[in-house]
Amino acid sequence: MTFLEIVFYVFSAVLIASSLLVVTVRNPVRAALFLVLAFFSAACLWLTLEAEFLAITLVLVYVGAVMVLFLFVIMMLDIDIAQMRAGFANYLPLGLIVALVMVGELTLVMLSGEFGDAELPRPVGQPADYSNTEALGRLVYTDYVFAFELAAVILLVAIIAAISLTLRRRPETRYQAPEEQVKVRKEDRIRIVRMPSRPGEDP
Amino acid sequence: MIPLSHYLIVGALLFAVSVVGIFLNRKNLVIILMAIELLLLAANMNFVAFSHYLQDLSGQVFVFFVLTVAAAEAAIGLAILIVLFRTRRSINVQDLDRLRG
Amino acid sequence: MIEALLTLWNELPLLLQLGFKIGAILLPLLGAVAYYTLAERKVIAYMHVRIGPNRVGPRGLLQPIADAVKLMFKEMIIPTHADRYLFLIAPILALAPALGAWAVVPFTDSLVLADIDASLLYVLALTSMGVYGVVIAGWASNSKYAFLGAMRSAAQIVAYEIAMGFALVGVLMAAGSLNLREIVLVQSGGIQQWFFLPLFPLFLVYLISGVAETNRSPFDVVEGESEIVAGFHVDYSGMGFAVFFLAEYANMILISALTVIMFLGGWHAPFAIAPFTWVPGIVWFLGKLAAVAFLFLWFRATFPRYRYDQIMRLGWKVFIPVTLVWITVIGVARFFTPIGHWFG
Amino acid sequence: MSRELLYLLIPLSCLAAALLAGFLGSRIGRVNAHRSAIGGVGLAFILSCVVGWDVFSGNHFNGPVYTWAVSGGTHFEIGFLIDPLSAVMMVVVTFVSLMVHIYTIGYMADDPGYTRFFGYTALFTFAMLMLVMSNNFLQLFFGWEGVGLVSYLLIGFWYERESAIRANLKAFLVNRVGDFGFILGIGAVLALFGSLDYQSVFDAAPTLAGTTVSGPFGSEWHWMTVICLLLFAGAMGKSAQVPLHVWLPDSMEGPTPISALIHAATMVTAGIFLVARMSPLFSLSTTALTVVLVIGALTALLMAFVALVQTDIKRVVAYSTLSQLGYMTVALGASAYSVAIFHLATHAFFKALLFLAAGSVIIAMHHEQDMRRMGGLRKLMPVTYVTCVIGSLALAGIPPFAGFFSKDAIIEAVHHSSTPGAGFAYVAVLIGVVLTAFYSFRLVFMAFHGEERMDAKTRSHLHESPWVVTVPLIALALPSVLAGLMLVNPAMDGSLFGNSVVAGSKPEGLDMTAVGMLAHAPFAWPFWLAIIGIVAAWVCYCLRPELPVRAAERWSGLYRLLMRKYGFDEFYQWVFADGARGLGRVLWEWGDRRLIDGWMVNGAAGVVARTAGLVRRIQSGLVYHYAFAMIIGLVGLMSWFLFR
Repeated sequence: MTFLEIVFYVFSAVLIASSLLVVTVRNPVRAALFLVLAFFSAACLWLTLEAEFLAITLVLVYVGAVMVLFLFVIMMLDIDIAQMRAGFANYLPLGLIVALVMVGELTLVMLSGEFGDAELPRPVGQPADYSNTEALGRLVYTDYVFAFELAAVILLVAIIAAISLTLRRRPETRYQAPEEQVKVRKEDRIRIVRMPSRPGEDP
Repeated sequence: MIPLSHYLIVGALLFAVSVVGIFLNRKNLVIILMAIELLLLAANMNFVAFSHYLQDLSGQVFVFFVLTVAAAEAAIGLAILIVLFRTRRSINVQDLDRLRG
Repeated sequence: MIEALLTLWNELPLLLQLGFKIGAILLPLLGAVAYYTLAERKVIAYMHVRIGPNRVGPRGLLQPIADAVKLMFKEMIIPTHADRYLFLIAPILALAPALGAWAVVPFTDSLVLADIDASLLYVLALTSMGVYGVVIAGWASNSKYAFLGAMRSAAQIVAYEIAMGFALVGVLMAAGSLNLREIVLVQSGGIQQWFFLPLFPLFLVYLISGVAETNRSPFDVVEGESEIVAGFHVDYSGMGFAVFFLAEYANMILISALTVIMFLGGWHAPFAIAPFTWVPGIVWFLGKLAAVAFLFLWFRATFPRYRYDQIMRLGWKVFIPVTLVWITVIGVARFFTPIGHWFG
Repeated sequence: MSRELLYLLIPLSCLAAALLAGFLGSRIGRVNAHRSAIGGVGLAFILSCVVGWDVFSGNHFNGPVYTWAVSGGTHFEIGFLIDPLSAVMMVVVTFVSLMVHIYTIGYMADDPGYTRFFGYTALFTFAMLMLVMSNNFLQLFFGWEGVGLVSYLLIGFWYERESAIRANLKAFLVNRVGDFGFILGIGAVLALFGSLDYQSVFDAAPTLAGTTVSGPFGSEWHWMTVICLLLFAGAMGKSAQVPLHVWLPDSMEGPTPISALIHAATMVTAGIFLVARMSPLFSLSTTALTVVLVIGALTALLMAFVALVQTDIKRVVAYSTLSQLGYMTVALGASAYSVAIFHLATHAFFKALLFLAAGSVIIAMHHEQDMRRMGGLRKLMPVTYVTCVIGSLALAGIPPFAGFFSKDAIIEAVHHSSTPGAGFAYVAVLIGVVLTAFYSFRLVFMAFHGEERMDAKTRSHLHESPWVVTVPLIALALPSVLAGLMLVNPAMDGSLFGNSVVAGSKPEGLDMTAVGMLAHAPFAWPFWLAIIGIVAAWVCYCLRPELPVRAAERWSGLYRLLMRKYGFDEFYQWVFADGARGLGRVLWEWGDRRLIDGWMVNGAAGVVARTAGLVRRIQSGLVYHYAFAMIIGLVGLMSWFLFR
């Protein structure tokens, strides 16, 4: 058993276990944390497939941003956990049957002899100066440049959508207006009044 | 060495788990969203595995786009969730029946 | 003698070798963290025109050790309704990324634990994970103050991480590499080649974002002693508190190191001429690191705390546009190479 | 002045008068309204006389004056066929119309619908003129429906009265039956001849006489028979022949001038005119002529019997009108078209006269129409009495009044006719003579002789009608006396109508002269039959007034039958009204509510609703159900790919 195989089986086990926990634990915060673990394990598995850029991106984007967002939302919302779990067991047998059938069939396909070592051997390692990031970048900015720009647009739309969905204008909230504060001049604030100190005297 | 089928089986297991998760957690919208993320991860797993074994980077490019879209989806999904919670004080899927006939 | 040692080294199992390497980085780092705390107290004390700790050991030099011993033997209280498991794991989650990122930090041209290809991304990924410790700690404590701190932290880190990431994008565009060692190598040739000059706005953004990321003053609303009485770690005591403490300072040192690597020429001497080049690179690196780390302390002693909405405003409405604009500038400069001599 | 313009001016002057009086009546006032109406109709009368003189000078006219539309080679035109037939009709129509207009001034003096009435009558005159002057079927139909429209409007003139509205509705519905046949006949004409023009139809008729059309149950019908029967159906409706006669007695709900003008003199004779005009077609179908003859004989006989028992003065005249229309129809059936028109003309005068006289009595009696409350009016209303007696004598067929010549000619024509059924018709018309004389003088004796049966209040107001009433009476009495003498010779020798009517198998022995007829009269059945009728009436209503009562008691069954007018109304009510209502209810209950609403509309909706009710169980609206369905589908698809 090589180092790579150990890594693969360990992280696969962690991945499956944590994904199982994601869908079964009672507490959504824990579910989110197990999802983080799942993503992390998946990233490690991808490293064994020489997809470094994607692996790190997965951690960066999902673990670093998306899951933080998830956690933030889950924690902010006052979720009734007990109510959320009601009826879980009712669907468990049916869900298990479907899942088993699906996994069985998929495994059947995967072990059918089309994806074995003999038919599709694992390619030998890349040369030392090979950069996965650079290769991917070349592909993205040449062949897939339109798709890439499209993805950028989708993200932009998502940003706008998310902001406009959650934006709440609160008229009662008072904000500072720093630019107004900076622009202010003494004439706006102070009025110098000249008046005689005693009646009849010229100011 | 690890054959491709093992990666694919990991992906299949992940897929099955997330699918079951969607309809086991039939009330909690957040968990459903997470299960969807897992679903996409399972698909991505297959993409990356095939990409490596077939020595074709296009699979990874595809994963790249999937990640993009999934991130966007998560952001909008959570935004909707928040709006939902603000209006209904609940994220129970069964409460989302305003459009039901 | 040296050859014998090398032979012995090569005979050791791989994991043991790795363990030695990790230890060689971690132990000095922990020591540095410990004395960084002392330095902070001393520096701020002098800035406040007082003396600071001076009782434990000569001139108070043993103070961090005394603190560590005290915290180690202090009881760690777990609140009744806290999420016990997460409560315990949170400090570790906070410390681990801060330490793990050091694996790719190049101290010199050759002194680097793992010279991986996308080390910049790796650093970015790990630093982005630091928030989990804070968030989980705040949530697991099952306390309102802690939770408020956690929420603030999450929002703040998400906000500033984007600006920070964009700043690093500028760096990697200028360097043309994701490898930290290569980024430093590109900056060789004197202070005029260091990236803080052409990328000055990004440098500022990165530095300030780094302060915000580490929840240091003046962005320390996460702790905010005067409002939420220490924020996320209000319920921690003993070792838990100690680990958070460690994580915070380790993060500060990490940010300082990364700033040095990406903007201040890493191990390079400021002037590539004789007297300066005699000094070993590691000395330059540590010297610059210490200077940046000093800035953190200086900030704390100088600036009043930002209000929360001001922090958000700065992160979203100032830093992100600034970085975007500068990335565009760099892109244009890279495209018309002859215009900027920095981007040969 | 060109002839077309002259001809156009005749109906258009009436139309202009109608529009003026009808639409602007309230603006121009009552006096101006009747002035304009009488002016328009008077002008039409004068011009009609001019045209009549012109026609009898030998100047016939046939041609279009305006093409309305051309569709697929068929011309729809406004055109005039001016020949002796139409000229006679024009003169008669305009003359009677004019008299009625003048009479109306007095009769309707205090009616709020005064100007509206003049509008209607002038419009009627216009439509009637269009009808008689037409040279094609379309214009004929226009006039036909136009006079029908005015008839309905005028029957329901007092629209606040429910009985008027019901009579109006009845007239409308019964006429629809006839008009339906009529327009089918026009359609058949168009189908067979491809033209609506009289002349081209008549020209083509002999060559197409043999063509047949397959009817239901494999029967073969001659086209001519079909066309003639259909057209005669229209004539039956308009001329109130049995069994479509029921509307005419009820139409007496309208004002009396209208009864005189429309429901006695002009409109109801449109059917007679139609058959006479279509004589080239009718002469080609013996079957049709037989039907015409039998229907006419039945009408003449049955309606005369009903007239015996009526007590309403107007209804007596109305049933006499029906009976006389039957006479005319009998003449048509006997192919004595010119005789029919002759009787039409004379009848128009004396029947209008009788109606107006009855109206005069009614005015005097303050709208009391029951003859049992009259009596002894002779001295109080001498002019009305004299004119009424003249009209009755003419009606009864006493020489030398107008009715004698025309009725005698009809009896002779039937006597000599070879149309099948002529024997029955001959007997019927002979009995009709007795009955006619009896009911005519029953009216005279009951109203004008004997003791005064009205109450004192009415009695105190009784006086002769004003001149606007009496002048038309006198004006109509003159032709009632003289028209027969003047027209009998040309009508009999065929010179009156020339070739405008065809005497198919012209009965022999009709080449009589006025002198000959007068000389022959005392030796013929009809004269003595009429005398018997008058004497019987005198006996029953002057000498022995209790006799009719006893007769009624003696033959109470017959009396009730007559009082109920043979039960036609009840029959129609039962068969058509109740039947239609029953059919409607069945269709409504079963067809509409059960079949269409229940099965088709609600059933379809119900099927959809039930299906939707089943399907909506699937549509739970819950995301995880859909997700589950998707997954099941995915597993199924996967299994299919895997294990197929």
